[in-house]
Amino acid sequence: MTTPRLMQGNEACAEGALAAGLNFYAGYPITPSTEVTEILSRKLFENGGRFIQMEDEIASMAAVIGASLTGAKAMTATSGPGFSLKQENIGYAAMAEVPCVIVNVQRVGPSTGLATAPAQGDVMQARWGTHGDHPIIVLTPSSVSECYQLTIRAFNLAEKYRVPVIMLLDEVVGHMRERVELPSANQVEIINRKQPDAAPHQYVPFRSGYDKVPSMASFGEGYRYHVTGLVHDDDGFATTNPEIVQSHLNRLQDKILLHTPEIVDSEQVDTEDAEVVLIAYGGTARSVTRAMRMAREEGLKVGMFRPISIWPFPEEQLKLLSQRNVKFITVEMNFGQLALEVERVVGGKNAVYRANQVNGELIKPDTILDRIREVY
Amino acid sequence: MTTPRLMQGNEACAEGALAAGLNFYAGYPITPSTEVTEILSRKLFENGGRFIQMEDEIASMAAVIGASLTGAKAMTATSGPGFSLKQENIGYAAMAEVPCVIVNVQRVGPSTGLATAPAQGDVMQARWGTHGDHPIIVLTPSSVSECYQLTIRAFNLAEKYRVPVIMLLDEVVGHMRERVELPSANQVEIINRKQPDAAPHQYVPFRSGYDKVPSMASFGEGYRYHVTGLVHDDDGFATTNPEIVQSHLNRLQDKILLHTPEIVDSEQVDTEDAEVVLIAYGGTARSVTRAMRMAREEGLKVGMFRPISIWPFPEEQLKLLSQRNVKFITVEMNFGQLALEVERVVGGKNAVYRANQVNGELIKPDTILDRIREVY
Amino acid sequence: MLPEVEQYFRIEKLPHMWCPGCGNGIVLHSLINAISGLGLDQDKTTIVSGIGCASRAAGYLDFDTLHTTHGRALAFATGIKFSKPELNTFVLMGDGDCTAIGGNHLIHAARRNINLTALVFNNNIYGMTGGQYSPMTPNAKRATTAFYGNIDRSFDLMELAKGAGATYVARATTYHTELLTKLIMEAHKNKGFSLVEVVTACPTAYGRYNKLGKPADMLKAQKENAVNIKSLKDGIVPEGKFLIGELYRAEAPEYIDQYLQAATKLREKGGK
Amino acid sequence: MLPEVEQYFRIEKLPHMWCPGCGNGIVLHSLINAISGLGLDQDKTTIVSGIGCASRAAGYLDFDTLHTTHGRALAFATGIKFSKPELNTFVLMGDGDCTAIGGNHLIHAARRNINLTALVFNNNIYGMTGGQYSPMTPNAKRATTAFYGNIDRSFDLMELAKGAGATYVARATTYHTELLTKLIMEAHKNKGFSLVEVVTACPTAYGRYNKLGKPADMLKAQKENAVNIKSLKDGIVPEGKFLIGELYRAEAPEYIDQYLQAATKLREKGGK
Amino acid sequence: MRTETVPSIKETVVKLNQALCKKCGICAVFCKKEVLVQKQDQKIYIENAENCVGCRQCVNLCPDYAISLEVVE
Amino acid sequence: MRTETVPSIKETVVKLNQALCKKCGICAVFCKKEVLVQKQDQKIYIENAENCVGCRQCVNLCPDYAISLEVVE
Amino acid sequence: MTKSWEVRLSGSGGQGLILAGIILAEAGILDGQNVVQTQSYGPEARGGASKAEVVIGPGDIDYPKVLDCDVLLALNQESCTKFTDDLKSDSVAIIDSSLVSQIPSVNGKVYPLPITKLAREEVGKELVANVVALGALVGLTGVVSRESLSNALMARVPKGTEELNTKALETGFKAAKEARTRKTTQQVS
Amino acid sequence: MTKSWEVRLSGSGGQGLILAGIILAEAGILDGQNVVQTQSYGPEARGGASKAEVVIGPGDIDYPKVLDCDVLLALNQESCTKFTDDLKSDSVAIIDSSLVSQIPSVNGKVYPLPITKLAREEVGKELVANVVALGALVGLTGVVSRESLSNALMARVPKGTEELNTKALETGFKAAKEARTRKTTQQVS
Ligand SMILES: Cc1ncc(C[n+]2csc(CCOP(=O)(O)OP(=O)(O)O)c2C)c(N)n1
Ligand SMILES: Cc1ncc(C[n+]2csc(CCOP(=O)(O)OP(=O)(O)O)c2C)c(N)n1
Ligand code: SF4
Ligand code: SF4
Ligand code: SF4
Ligand code: SF4
Ligand code: SF4
Ligand code: SF4
Ligand SMILES: [Mg+2]
Ligand SMILES: [Mg+2]
Repeated sequence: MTTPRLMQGNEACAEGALAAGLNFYAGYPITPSTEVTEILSRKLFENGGRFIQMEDEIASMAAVIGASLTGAKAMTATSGPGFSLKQENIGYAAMAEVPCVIVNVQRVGPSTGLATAPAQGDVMQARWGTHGDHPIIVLTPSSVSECYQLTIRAFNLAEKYRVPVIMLLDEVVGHMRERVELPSANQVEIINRKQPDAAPHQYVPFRSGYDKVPSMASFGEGYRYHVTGLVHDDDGFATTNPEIVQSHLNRLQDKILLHTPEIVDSEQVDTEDAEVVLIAYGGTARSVTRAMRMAREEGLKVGMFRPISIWPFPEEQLKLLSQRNVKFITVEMNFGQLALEVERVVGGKNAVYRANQVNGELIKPDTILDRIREVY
Repeated sequence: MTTPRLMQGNEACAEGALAAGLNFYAGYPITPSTEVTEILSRKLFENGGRFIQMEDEIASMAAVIGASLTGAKAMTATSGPGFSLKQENIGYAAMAEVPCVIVNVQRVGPSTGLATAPAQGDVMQARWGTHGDHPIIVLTPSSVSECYQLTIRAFNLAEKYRVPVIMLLDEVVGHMRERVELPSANQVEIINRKQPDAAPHQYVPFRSGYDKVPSMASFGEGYRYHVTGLVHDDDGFATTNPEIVQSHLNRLQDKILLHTPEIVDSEQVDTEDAEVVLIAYGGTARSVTRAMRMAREEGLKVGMFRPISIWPFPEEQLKLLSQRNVKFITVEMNFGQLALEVERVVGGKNAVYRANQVNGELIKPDTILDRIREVY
Repeated sequence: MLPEVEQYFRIEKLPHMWCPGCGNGIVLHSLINAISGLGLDQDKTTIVSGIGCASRAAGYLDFDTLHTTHGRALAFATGIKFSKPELNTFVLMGDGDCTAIGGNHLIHAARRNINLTALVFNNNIYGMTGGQYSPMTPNAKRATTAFYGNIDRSFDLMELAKGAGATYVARATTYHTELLTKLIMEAHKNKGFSLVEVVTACPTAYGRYNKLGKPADMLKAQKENAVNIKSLKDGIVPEGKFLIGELYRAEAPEYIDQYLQAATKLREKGGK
Repeated sequence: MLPEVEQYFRIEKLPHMWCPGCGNGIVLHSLINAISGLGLDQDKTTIVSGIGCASRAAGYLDFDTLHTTHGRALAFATGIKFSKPELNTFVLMGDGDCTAIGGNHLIHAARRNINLTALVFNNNIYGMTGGQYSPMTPNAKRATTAFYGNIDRSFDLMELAKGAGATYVARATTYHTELLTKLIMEAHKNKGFSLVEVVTACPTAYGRYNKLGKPADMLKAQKENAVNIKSLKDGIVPEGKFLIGELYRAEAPEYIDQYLQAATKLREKGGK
Repeated sequence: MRTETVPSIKETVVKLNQALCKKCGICAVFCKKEVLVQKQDQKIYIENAENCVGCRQCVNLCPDYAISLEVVE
Repeated sequence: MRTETVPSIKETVVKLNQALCKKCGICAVFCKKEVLVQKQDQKIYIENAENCVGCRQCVNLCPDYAISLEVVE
Repeated sequence: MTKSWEVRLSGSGGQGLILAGIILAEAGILDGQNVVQTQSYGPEARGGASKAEVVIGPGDIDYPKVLDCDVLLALNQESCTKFTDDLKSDSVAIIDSSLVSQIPSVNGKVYPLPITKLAREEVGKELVANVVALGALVGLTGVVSRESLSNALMARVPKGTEELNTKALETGFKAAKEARTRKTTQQVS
Repeated sequence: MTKSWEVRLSGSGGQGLILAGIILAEAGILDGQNVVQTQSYGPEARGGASKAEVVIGPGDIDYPKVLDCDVLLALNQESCTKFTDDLKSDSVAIIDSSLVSQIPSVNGKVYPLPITKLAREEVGKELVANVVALGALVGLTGVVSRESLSNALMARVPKGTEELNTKALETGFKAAKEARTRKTTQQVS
């Protein structure tokens, strides 16, 4: 561990990315994510990496994918409006299996909304924002040090599974500063994409083994292969053959499904004896923690289930919890998004209540406490 | 009714729009929606309306909103990649409450996918594709004549509730030609947006009555009001006041929630005695109808629940059905999207099975029949 | 209260949200003077803007005003104007709004030569988001994303608009307010796509990083560095200076005119 | 099989998917001749394309090839080139791809003067989607979305690229294959953003609607209407004709150079 | 050297709206007649109003419409 | 009037790959020596091969790389 | 007529199969039938389809594609090879013998007719092979009435080409008649 | 020290409150405490915040914002009016009396100090009012140690301004000391 220091959430994302080996960043400024861009504009320039401010978010996403294909670890950061614009190319990254990390620091939407105020309105968009159907990994840190750790993890997952990974912050987490003790470089586990072991002329760029993840050659190293956003065969070339189409798209699903147990991440606090379990992520988890403490002081047996990977959703973990006769309250700064998934997973068996707020402020512990008292 | 004729689904969308009073269209060609654009480029030019081919889908969506603000009935049509690009401005239309219709003819995705092949991969994107949280109306026709009827309805709903409405076709429905008998002009119910009854200086552009829908003045008529994608007060001006923010965003939700009974639309076929109910929409509903017939011939009691408005989802209707001990099978050309909503609504009580296919072809009745036999 | 301000502003919204010394307020003053000078019907005039400090302008002006999404103002305005051509349509954009994310809409509005009057508030920076470099930030200048100085080349907006097909391009500064008013009037009179670039000071997000002094110093620099094209000898712009005045004018058919004429002709011929 | 085809094509993918007489195949032939003439390392050369008929080219060429999303090829290519500057990067785009949806990336690549060689297959139409007019469709020509003739003005791509900052702009046709090869070579040698527009025939989606005859007739028209800039007298292009050859060249610092030099300088000074 | 031309022939008096003024100091710098003065508290004061030549420089350059020239009847 | 210059000094013979040819007819129109001929069945036939001057016009203009000039040793 | 017909028109792009499908479907409407017409496309919209399908029947048509092909038209080798496979014993296959050399041995009645050659030689324009084919198809199967087919055709063809198209249609009808009498069909049960 | 402090620094943009918050938080870290610092922004990023908050305490800090304000710094009238409301009886409020004219009668100890005036007149630069304020705040409350505050400050200020800032800090400390002895605070229980 390094000496403790004060760090902002966005800064921790930037530092985490650097620790993970980031060497390419393309972005377009937007509140409340701009600090990520600003910090990396300087640090990458200083450390021999590449920073480019593109003409818009679409171009930023494109440049990130292009860079990743040359072997770079590449990232971009944005907020709602920019995240919407990036969707088409995020889908491209999914289809062409190009590892990259997209940071979205959520503000109030839709549209320009409230640029400087927190919300969690992009939870479903992060999962479903692009056209077509493909799985995705979305991580939601609740603290500054988690911003750092999860950004490293985001890169590791992106590289390991050749997928775009989304770091979904909210303005609270992105902008708050906390005391952090960062692990020193040798304490950080770094995963790099699997390199082809075949000779160039034997390389089949989209053929995978048991793990469903193909190895990935970098452009410029003699493999001379083709990458497209069209549905393609193992060789990388467009096809309309129904069997190949289905099996290619299945593989995109399977490579996440198959590894879901490794990918999902969640935390439980005081759930053992809880009669009411609050479900929260990101900034709201902080309010919930306080509310829980307050509730416990009143003698209410309350716990928290915190999905850290919201997609894939920690379904099994929640199901386990739901076997006891607990009531759930989803706490979100939106009109109920992850709540839908919770209802889907445990709705038939357990009562699921909601506590939602989108007024530009972090939901207060009191508000949550009131809701706890109501449903207890 | 007019004399029967052969018509393509996309053409029926165009004709329905004209019947609803369309006078502005902006678009950018993309397979498999291009016919809508091509037909309207000619018809609007001929009938005194306005057609413009914009530089991209983002601009098309923007121009549509601009035109609508002048009082026009405005539409655009696209497919997946373009739909992704339009998301930011669809959110704008939702936030600023500008009526308009967006046609999305689904093809296989993600990314370029298969441009000429059917899929239903944008079901969740249609609901959640833009950042932030707002409700939306999405209609899914299953036949050519329904393309016509629902496009008219889409305009009526857009105008009535001041919302963007999405016509979600799939390539099967968009490209197939069927015999249709269109209603004559006087049989078509047309709804226009509520005009202000206050004098210009008393006009409060975003204040609404019991129905939560504000009246809407056209630009150029002396009302001189302000429209923004920022969260705004009833006067239309940006605010960060938490109460106003919450109540403005609540109203966007409420105006749909409140009118859900009027908006939702679904069809049930042979569900009375069914032991297995297939849930399908759009092109797949056609395969399901055939599969159902085949199953009935085998003596299997099978029915179909067809959401016509997939968003808002006909939740109450499905719940009613679920009270009987039926099994459900969702049939979709994706990896299970509306299935999630079905599971959410009835999952705790009823068994929900899935039949999914995304191979670029319309799912075959046989495939469905096999699934029916499996779960029966 | 100045009478023109009283007439054309939503005065209850003043003071505006811009920083002390921000040039945007000066631009608006010239704009309403031009609108007044042109005698435009306030009910038939609409202001469309994007997102950014400059684009907040729409909210202060007493017309039908539309504050759109970042970069898309010209596309929204195209819908308005094409749908209701009798509306005088001014499009207010920041330099980032217009030339970064909005660049495509700019060149296409210019190509179509659609009858819009575009005003670009060029403060050489992304002001609203706190000072990142824009495509109009001069080389070597500092910004929050160019800590060691900007390595990007900047656009020559006049050349860009002209190359894309604009039929009127002019430039003024917030120091040259009367020229600015005149140019906006001329731009509006041009039947086609017209662009007026206004060099304006952002003391907060640009001036501060680049040690350009107080707002008044930035205005002074405008005065000193601007060369009126009319006073230009041999066409050579002295090092470090820039041209102001009417920079380019051309004749070309206007988009909506073309459309309506062709459509009318068709209907006169009996259609189809 | 032609030796250059054998060398630079994925010959197992031939015949290509283009229509009989489509000019795209001719362009590719010139491109590989240029690559061969330049002696570029095949392993260090990458082809990036967008979406459209022209963009399908990437799949046929035996390099690292990237078939991106519609309009975004230059942005993807920017990421590649900036990340690995030693890669020779050719960007192949249709006229719609490059100038309609991709217009913004074009002008920004030009502004940055990033060392990419862009090839625009200008067939005056959206070929892939079946013949809608593009920003390069001449006025009055017919298209599936311009049943009565196109009312839009078209870009002068040379003026646009130049106005945006490109440092090399040239034009050839598929008839002038040797010129085309030469221009691509020159374009690639230019250290900066270079654009070569190739006038190419789309008999299916453009020729047919506009009754331009067979593929050979369209090629003949290219021969007849193209005027080499070197043979131009008094700078006046005869009515109905267009220029070919090297149309514009300028000197300007290249983007990546600027970045790397500045970064190196910083590190030499001991950083921060 | 000529001084600024005075467009108004009517006699005018400069007025300052403190509620609008943001104390940017522009008017004070550009008023050649030192009618407008920025003091240590950053506020603008009108001094020597009679020196005003009605050149409107302050009116045109004030970003906040805080200054007007009113005609004295 | 001069005829086309012949870049190759070696003697060449024109070859046609029917598998690649799409019968667009371009080569036949542009071969000045009528070596390449398109018949009613739309196919291209090599006739009077000896007339070929090796101008490469057909090679350069064939969109499908169906024609090559091969050196006769 | 209560039977519902599933017709598949196949060949390569540019042979006018979609138009043929549309005309057939419109003829069905003129006959008072219900119809659905679909097609499959190449990789994007570019290029013609290789397959057009028409389902014609008296009642509602649910599944819009051909499942059990009653009538197959195959205008090139590839489609002939691909689509004759799943024919039933009562299916009818019409194959352009001027373009298809290998006629697989299959279920149903197979009529090899030199459609393109007829169009070129008898009608004088290869372009109208699709209409010749339609004539032959309807002549051999009666999926729609000849009158409706002719009316539907006339409503679709460009002005000035009526005669040419009528001739093409008649040529198709004639070929059908001859084929039927010649009984040169393959019958493999 | 086990108590956790909730500190709110308020005023208008440009008064350097966020920087003050950061310095305070970093001082907390130097003291071995846990800290969270947050702020609220204007409509977009443009312009300064009007509020910075710091929570300092020995253990984990869950909710990152101020709920029960222990220490309030108010550098303008608006924030003084707005934020003194919910003070508790053991809260401390430090108010810049050179900018705030109406000091509401509130719970807790209220110290009106002429912070900006002190910065201008004693230190010679209005700009360092935030540092004077920090000195006063820490002097009056001890939320962090003076030494840590001074160290945190020195680590943050630009080179060449160390002396100026030290002077500002001392001025704040002094003002705090005087205020405490003067006992001119309002005490409304
Ligand atoms: C799609 C999108 N991307 C980014 C932003 C963030 N953003 C808001 S304004 C702005 C730029 C402002 O610069 P400019 O257009 O020059 O206007 P100024 O503030 O300088 O007047 C940016 C990047 C946004 N609102 N939307
Ligand atoms: C975002 C998006 N919009 C639209 C399309 C549909 N589309 C595919 S290619 C194309 C245009 C093709 O024209 P051009 O770029 O000129 O290439 P060409 O086919 O003529 O070579 C369009 C509009 C798409 N694939 N993606
Ligand atoms: S940040 Fe700059 S542009 Fe924005 S209001 Fe302040 S001075 Fe004006
Ligand atoms: S449609 Fe046009 S551009 Fe596309 S392959 Fe055919 S001829 Fe070429
Ligand atoms: S120019 Fe205007 S805002 Fe600035 S100091 Fe003078 S009166 Fe005040
Ligand atoms: S009008 Fe001229 S002289 Fe009078 S106060 Fe204003 S600037 Fe000074
Ligand atoms: S040019 Fe090539 S493809 Fe065309 S006919 Fe000649 S050989 Fe065949
Ligand atoms: S090389 Fe020249 S002469 Fe010989 S076949 Fe080709 S075009 Fe004809
Ligand atoms: Mg700016
Ligand atoms: Mg094209």
